[in-house]
Amino acid sequence: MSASFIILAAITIASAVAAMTLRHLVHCALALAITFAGLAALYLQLDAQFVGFAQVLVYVGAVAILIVFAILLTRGSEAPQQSIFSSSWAVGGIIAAAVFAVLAVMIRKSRLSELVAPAGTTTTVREIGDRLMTTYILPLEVVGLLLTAALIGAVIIAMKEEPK
Amino acid sequence: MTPLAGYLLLSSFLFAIGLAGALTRRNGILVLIGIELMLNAANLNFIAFWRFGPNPEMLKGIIFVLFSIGVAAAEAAVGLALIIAIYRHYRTTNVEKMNSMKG
Amino acid sequence: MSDTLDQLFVNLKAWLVGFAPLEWQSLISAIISVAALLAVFPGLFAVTTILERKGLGRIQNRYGPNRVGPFGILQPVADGLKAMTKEDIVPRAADHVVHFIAPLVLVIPAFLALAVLPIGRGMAAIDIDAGILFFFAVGAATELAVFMAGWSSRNKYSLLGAMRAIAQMISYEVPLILSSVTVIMFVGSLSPVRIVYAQTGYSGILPHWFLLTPWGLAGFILFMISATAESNRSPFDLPEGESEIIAGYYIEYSGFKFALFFLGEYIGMFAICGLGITLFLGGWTAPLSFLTGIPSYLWFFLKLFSLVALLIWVRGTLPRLRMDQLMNFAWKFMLPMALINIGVAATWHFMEPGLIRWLICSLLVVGPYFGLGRGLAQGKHLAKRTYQYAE
Amino acid sequence: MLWIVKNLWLIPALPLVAAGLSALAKQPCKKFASSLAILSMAGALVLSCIAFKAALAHSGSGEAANQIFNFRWFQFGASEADWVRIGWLLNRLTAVMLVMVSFVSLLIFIYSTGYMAHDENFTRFFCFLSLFAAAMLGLIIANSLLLFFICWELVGLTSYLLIGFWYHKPSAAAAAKKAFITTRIGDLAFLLGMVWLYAQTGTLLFYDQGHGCLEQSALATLTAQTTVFRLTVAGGIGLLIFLGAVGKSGQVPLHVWLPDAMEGPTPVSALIHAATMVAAGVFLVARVYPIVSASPDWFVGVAPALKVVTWVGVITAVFAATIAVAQNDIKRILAYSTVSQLGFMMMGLGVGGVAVGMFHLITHAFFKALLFMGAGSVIHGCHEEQDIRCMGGLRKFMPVTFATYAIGMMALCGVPLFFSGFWSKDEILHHAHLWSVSRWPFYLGAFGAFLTAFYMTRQVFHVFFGNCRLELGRTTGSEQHTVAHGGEPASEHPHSELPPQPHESPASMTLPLVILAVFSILLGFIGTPAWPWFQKFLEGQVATMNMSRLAEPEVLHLMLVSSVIVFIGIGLGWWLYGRKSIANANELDVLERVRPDIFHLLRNKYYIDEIYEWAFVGLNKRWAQACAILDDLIVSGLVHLIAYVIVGLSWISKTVDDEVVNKGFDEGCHGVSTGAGWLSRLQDGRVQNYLRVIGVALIVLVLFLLWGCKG
Repeated sequence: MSASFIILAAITIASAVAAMTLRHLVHCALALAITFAGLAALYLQLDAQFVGFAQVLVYVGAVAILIVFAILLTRGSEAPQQSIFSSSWAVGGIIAAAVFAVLAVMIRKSRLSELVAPAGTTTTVREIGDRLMTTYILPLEVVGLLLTAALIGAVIIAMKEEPK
Repeated sequence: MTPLAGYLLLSSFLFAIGLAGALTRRNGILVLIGIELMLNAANLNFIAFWRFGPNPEMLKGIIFVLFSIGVAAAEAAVGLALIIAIYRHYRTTNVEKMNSMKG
Repeated sequence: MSDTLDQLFVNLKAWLVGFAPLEWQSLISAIISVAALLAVFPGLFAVTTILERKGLGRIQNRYGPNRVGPFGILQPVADGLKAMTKEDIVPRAADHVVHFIAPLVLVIPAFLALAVLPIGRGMAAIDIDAGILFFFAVGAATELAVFMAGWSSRNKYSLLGAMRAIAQMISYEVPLILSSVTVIMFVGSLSPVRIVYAQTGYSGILPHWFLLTPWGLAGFILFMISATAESNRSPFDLPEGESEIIAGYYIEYSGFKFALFFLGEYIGMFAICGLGITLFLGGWTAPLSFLTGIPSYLWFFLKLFSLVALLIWVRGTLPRLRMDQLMNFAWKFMLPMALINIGVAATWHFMEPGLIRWLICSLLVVGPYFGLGRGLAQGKHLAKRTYQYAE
Repeated sequence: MLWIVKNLWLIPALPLVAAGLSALAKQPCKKFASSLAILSMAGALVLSCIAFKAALAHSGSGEAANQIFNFRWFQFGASEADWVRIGWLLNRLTAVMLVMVSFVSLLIFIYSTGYMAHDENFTRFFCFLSLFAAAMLGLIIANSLLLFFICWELVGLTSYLLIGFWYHKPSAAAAAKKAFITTRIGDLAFLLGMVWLYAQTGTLLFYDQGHGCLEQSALATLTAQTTVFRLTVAGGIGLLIFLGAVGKSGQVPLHVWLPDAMEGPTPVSALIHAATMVAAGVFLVARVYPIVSASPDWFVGVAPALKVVTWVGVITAVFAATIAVAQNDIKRILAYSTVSQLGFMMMGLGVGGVAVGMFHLITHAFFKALLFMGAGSVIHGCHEEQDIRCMGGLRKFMPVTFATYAIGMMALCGVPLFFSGFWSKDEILHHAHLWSVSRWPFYLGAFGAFLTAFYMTRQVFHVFFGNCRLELGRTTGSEQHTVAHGGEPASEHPHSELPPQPHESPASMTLPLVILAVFSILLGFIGTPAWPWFQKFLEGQVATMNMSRLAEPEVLHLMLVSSVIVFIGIGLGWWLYGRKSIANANELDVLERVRPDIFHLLRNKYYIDEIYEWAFVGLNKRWAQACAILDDLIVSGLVHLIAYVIVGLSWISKTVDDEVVNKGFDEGCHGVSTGAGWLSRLQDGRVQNYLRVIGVALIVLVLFLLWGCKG
């Protein structure tokens, strides 16, 4: 394992843990932004430049901001008085730990680790664009439709209810 | 070069953290953040498999992740809008108190 | 001779890198580029502050700074010293960690964004395929920084300023990106270097800048308006509107952190002006064919200074907008206009070159401009403006 | 390739642009919207005429007569076969329909400027109308079933929008919904047929230099296979597509939406629900006629799909005509008459081929548009009164309307020699007479023709003759009235301001009436047996004038018979309604006095709506209730059952424990009962608990996979 991977993994995991355990919601959101940035860096390490930048643009630039807005709109910016974890948190923790254990065992046991990455291929943005406009044109259109629907849906759901 | 297992372990750990958060936190927004983390873990998986897979020039992993990012953005928008709507109605974002669908 | 001068810095770097062992060369090269960026642009920042203060002073009928050094040109040095020696005050209720990180998060992306811009022929610090996307992705992080600063200060005004800033930046990011899309579409590449190379030719003495096409002109104007809003400058300076919310999100900052905010804003402004130059003004290319002898990086900085001067002029001239005007302008004018402009660029691409193409494309730009403008001005009957004291 | 063929898309593009621009215009810009729509339509008409000329000049018959322009639309996947291609087609059928649709549309646009002048949503109306015209013209020029379907759905959408134009009237909103949903049933079948066709032939282009789905090679594959009942695949596809036409053209049993569609403004009824859109179904069948009529070589006789088309048409023709006899609403009578005439067209297609059905389609478009616009003029003049019993004597007040309406009525009835309806209907009856399968279509068609003459006579006598029974200022019409006159509240438009008697309509409304009346007469002469120009034109041959063909015994007899039938119908109408007009609106109908039971059956449209309400809506409701009960029983019941069973078991074991075994088991029993409690708490409404279950399931699944791989 290269040093850069270990550093990035450590940052990502630490910020993810922080995002899930910190008391203050805004801190959680900021830690989440760091996780996203760390993942983007990992994508860059895996030669997926375009996805990495898209990840930063969408997640750090939009989703994190959206979450921050939601926190402020639901008055989550004050630290909660009661416990931040639900009453039966132990069960959830155990389940999550078990999921990780099972997955880890499976990864350890599989022969996938023997795979060797092919020599670094450079993916140009043009190739991705060509692919999106030909082979994946239908999914692209569907995602466009979905985003439009989500836009309208989000606006309608969050709209102030008319006083009856 | 880091072996594939490293990325897979990292991704499954992120997934587990996200799951733990979604299962244990009281606040609905945090649950959503947990789900968001799980999605990202899955994306990392796709990219890793794409990079280590037999023919990376097919770009399948990248395209899938691009679509997944798009869908996740939509999901976050709608999810947060739902939480805001619920907050307006019940004055709380605590998922333990949202149980009017109780059977 | 001119070529030597043009490639002076490139060759210098190659010469310096040559001393290092082979496996270290790429790292050394990057470090040299970064060091150059870190040296040049803060210096530029110092020059620009004095320029801005003097220029605003002249516009507002006063002298501006004139005490430190000859004609006051050492004022930035004095400012810097003052910022460094002042006490760093942090409110007691503030969230210390976030309060500390926020200025850093603002400054670092601004410098990162500079790295993809080709400052001269072969002088981009990093030349990546998805450079424009990188620029916008990095720029998105500044929104988070602004929020961090506003929220962690635990001050109503700073939170208000932060929310205003985020709303404004998100709204204007859309036309900003859409107006750049025209160029990206036309060149068929996201790489800034390629985009500049696409504009290198000359017809007669006129360059092949995208500015000199109907869609390019419209795109440039849209881009500059959005860029002004993105860098929170007047007339879009609501987030820090002094008369309303004192200083917006950096109200609770003092000393060096305040200076960092200032630096971050100016570097951000340079970066976005640099992008505008790259996209529409031909980057480092000379404006007229017989001027190609002058080194390319000088042209870049000349263009940068003209754009900054334009922004200073705008700041001295226009009054601040209201929040609803700001949003209406973004969504009802800028966005449709940018979308129409994409269509115009496509039309331009598919038509035969000639006068007819010019006429049709100009018409397609000007028509919606008037239509949308009338739509925006609808229902507002403004009285004739009278000046009480100006005469 | 001719310029017009390549640029055929301009014809629908013009109204489309007009629709888009007027959608952007503000509501008060009435002049702008109407002039834009009319100008674009005029442009479309000019282009259509050029196209018609091109089709006229183009020699060749059969498939050689088609001038096509195909291009790639977009790509699925990488191979050449994955390109989706569309295109346009100019042949004689297209040319005739183009001219008809753009001409009638233009007249109706002009008429609408007068009729809708006071409506506050004037611009919106013209936007929808232009959009409709664009879709309809697009449908006509389409050379791909896919493009056809897209435009088909678009006309359906505009029909919905225009029926519900006065959407604040609940009846209009309901009618719009009904029309949309009912036609959707047919469209589903159409879509299925289309998918099937694509699966079989791999193309949806009609003509593509030998590779299109209507051309020989494709037809050969389609007829080579059979499906159920020894029906060929071509027959199956044809029937499915025909079902789409049934929905759109209001054939039995999907006719229910068309009469209700009269809730829309009258120009809409004239344009969409009489002249063009409903005829699109007939046009569809004519377009895919090679598929519908295709039969394998070993098959002798008429293709089964054609038989179905004929019988549906015949039944519709008679069925709707009987209903029309008992209706009182002026527009409803015309609506049922439209349904009936569409039935005639289908029957014509079935028994005689494309030319016969299309001839009636064209003539019908003109005189039915004329009748509807005349009705609109009457309604306008009577200040939104629609009940024919409340009219009467309008001949004196509205002379132009009366004259043109009478011409339209006589054309519809088929008064001999001088009216177009006679020739086209006679053509259908003639072919029905020659039909080899059965004589019944001929008899029923003749009966339908008789009924047509009868109810039209009844209507005209009620409306235009006798004494004026109009009570202006009655409150019943006032609601609609305020709607039509700009939606102003009634106080701003008091009834005292209304003229005390009905008045003639403005010139913008009467002028189209006159033009249409002229065409209702003239059009008949292009398809007489003596000079069958129209039929020959569609078949690509040259027609010759031959008066002696009129005198052939068979033709002559048939003409005599149908004339007699028409005159009996008109005479009976006059006998019952013309001799003595009814005194007041509440008087019982003559027929009602004779046979009230049958008359009520007819007036209530054979209770079809009620049957549908009971059958489909009711059954659906029952089914939903059954589902709810099942849900209660299975979902809740099962969970509770398990819980109760376990609680019960634990209770029994506890009792047994207490009494038989020592207290050591108590703890165990307690555990079981808590477990049962947990089981019933599975559904506690908390999101996180559900998520937990998913997590556990994930673990189990992965473990199962692990062990499964090993074993």
